[in-house]
Amino acid sequence: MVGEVDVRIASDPRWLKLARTLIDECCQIVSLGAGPTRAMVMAANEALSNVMRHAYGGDRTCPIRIVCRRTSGALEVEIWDRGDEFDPFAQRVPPPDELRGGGRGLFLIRSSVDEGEYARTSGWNRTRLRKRLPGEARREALRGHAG
Amino acid sequence: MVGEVDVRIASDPRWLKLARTLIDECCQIVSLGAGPTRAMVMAANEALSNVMRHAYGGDRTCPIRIVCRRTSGALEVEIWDRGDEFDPFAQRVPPPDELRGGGRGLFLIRSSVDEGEYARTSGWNRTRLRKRLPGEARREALRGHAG
Amino acid sequence: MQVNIKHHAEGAVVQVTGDVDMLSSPRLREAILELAQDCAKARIVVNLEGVHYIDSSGVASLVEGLQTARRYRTKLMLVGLNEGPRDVLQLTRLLDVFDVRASDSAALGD
Amino acid sequence: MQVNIKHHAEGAVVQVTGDVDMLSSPRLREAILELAQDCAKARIVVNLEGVHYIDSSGVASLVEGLQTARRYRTKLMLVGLNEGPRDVLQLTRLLDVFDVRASDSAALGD
Ligand SMILES: Nc1ncnc2c1ncn2[C@@H]1O[C@H](COP(=O)(O)OP(=O)(O)O)[C@@H](O)[C@H]1O
Ligand SMILES: Nc1ncnc2c1ncn2[C@@H]1O[C@H](COP(=O)(O)OP(=O)(O)O)[C@@H](O)[C@H]1O
Repeated sequence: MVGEVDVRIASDPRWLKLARTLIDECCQIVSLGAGPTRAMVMAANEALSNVMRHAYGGDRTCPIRIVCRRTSGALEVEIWDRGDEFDPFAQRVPPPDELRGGGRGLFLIRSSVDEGEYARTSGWNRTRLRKRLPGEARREALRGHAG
Repeated sequence: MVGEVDVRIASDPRWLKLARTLIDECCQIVSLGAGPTRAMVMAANEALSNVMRHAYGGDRTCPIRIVCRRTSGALEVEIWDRGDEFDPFAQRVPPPDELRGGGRGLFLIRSSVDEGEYARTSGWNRTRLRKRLPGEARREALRGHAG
Repeated sequence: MQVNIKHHAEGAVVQVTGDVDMLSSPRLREAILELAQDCAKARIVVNLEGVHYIDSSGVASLVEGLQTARRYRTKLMLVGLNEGPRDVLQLTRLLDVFDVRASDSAALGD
Repeated sequence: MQVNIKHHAEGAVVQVTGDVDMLSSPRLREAILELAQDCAKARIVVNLEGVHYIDSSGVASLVEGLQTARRYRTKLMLVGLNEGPRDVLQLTRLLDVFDVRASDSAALGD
């Protein structure tokens, strides 16, 4: 993966499948493996759904930016939105074993990624999701051959 | 398709598959149909390959922008690059039935799209590829239900 | 996502195909709730063989279906869990909450 | 894209899987040219069953393979054309230029 892919969509749930397909493709480019790929796609989808539903309250016309890149040893997906400040990694997440209707998104995000990071920069929320590359792909990445 | 999807990548052929997947997904969102979808994916892939090979001479680090949107009655894919001015629709395209090595890209682009359009704007080449939506999807689009 | 309902003497099979996400899950939810509230149905089998992705809103739809079914004394069962959906139910500790069966006929049969 | 070569008494089968584009076609080109220049091979069968996308650089690789094969008096045949590859060869008026066969055995057999 040379450089990064930087995608801008509107906050319409009709784009979710395209976003998943895109992130899945990036996972394949860096040979992330099937399980970690499913986890990354899940985390990003939940973060995007939360932006559409909560940060933008269902307004389908607001801006979302998705950036995927390989850092040394990890695949990183960033999700940007202009909603109110909200750190998905700083919330109290209730245990997931109750039979309640919703409330599983943040839990899934946090249990699917290896590292999460939040920042507020010039009116945008930036949520970073990271999955470590598996040993082999990682060594290749360091030698500069992978892709 | 609400609004548009706007994607920025570097001019590295490793991104071609992702670009095809993305455009294929957009074709599905607007129910373009299998044949026209293959045609649009082919045209966009050839245009992108030409940008990587000719406009940027193989340099893998130059900027490319891809925008997909639905206009009334058509799916439109734009490919932007910062190479020298080059209008792919203004070239003499030799007949394709000779047994020569290359030289089929421009022909494929022009025979796959319903409409092509080129513009030079502030240092960028903007190549527009259009496929008309089929009757049904088109009527739905006009009623505002499609997607 | 497509939802297809087949009616049998023993109950109804809800065949789901495609991704279940925030866009599509309301349709799955509606289909299950309608069947769950139909007292004539003793069993609802949700067949997810054609589903490789389900998000938290899809899981919430299944949970709501299960609760409604219990209220109406209907059995709700899951069939055909692919790896993706299985992962999510496992992570959210719901795999043991649902009655997971090997096939439609196994679910309709006992 | 994967290229897999199987050697038979009658010739070699080049099994291609995945998309053939500007990134991958040089490997296909190399594999075909190497076989085409091997005078011991009477036939080269390029099996494209596993290919759903081939771009103009892939088509150019096949054309170059065909020309080299002719020079070395080797037959080059295509097998397993899916709709995508068929479209491209049709559009570029190469469908009749290539010897397209129904199967590996049909290509190796006559
Ligand atoms: N991006 C966001 N912006 C603002 N609030 C959010 C965001 N994501 C989540 N929340 C808040 O956190 C709560 C829990 O989110 P989550 O675990 O995803 O479950 P659910 O979305 O089903 O409520 C939400 O109900 C919402 O109040
Ligand atoms: N984006 C571009 N920028 C500059 N020159 C181009 C571009 N696309 C095509 N060309 C020129 O047009 C020629 C024909 O292109 P094409 O039909 O795609 O065949 P090929 O790429 O195999 O040569 C190229 O060889 C190149 O000289």
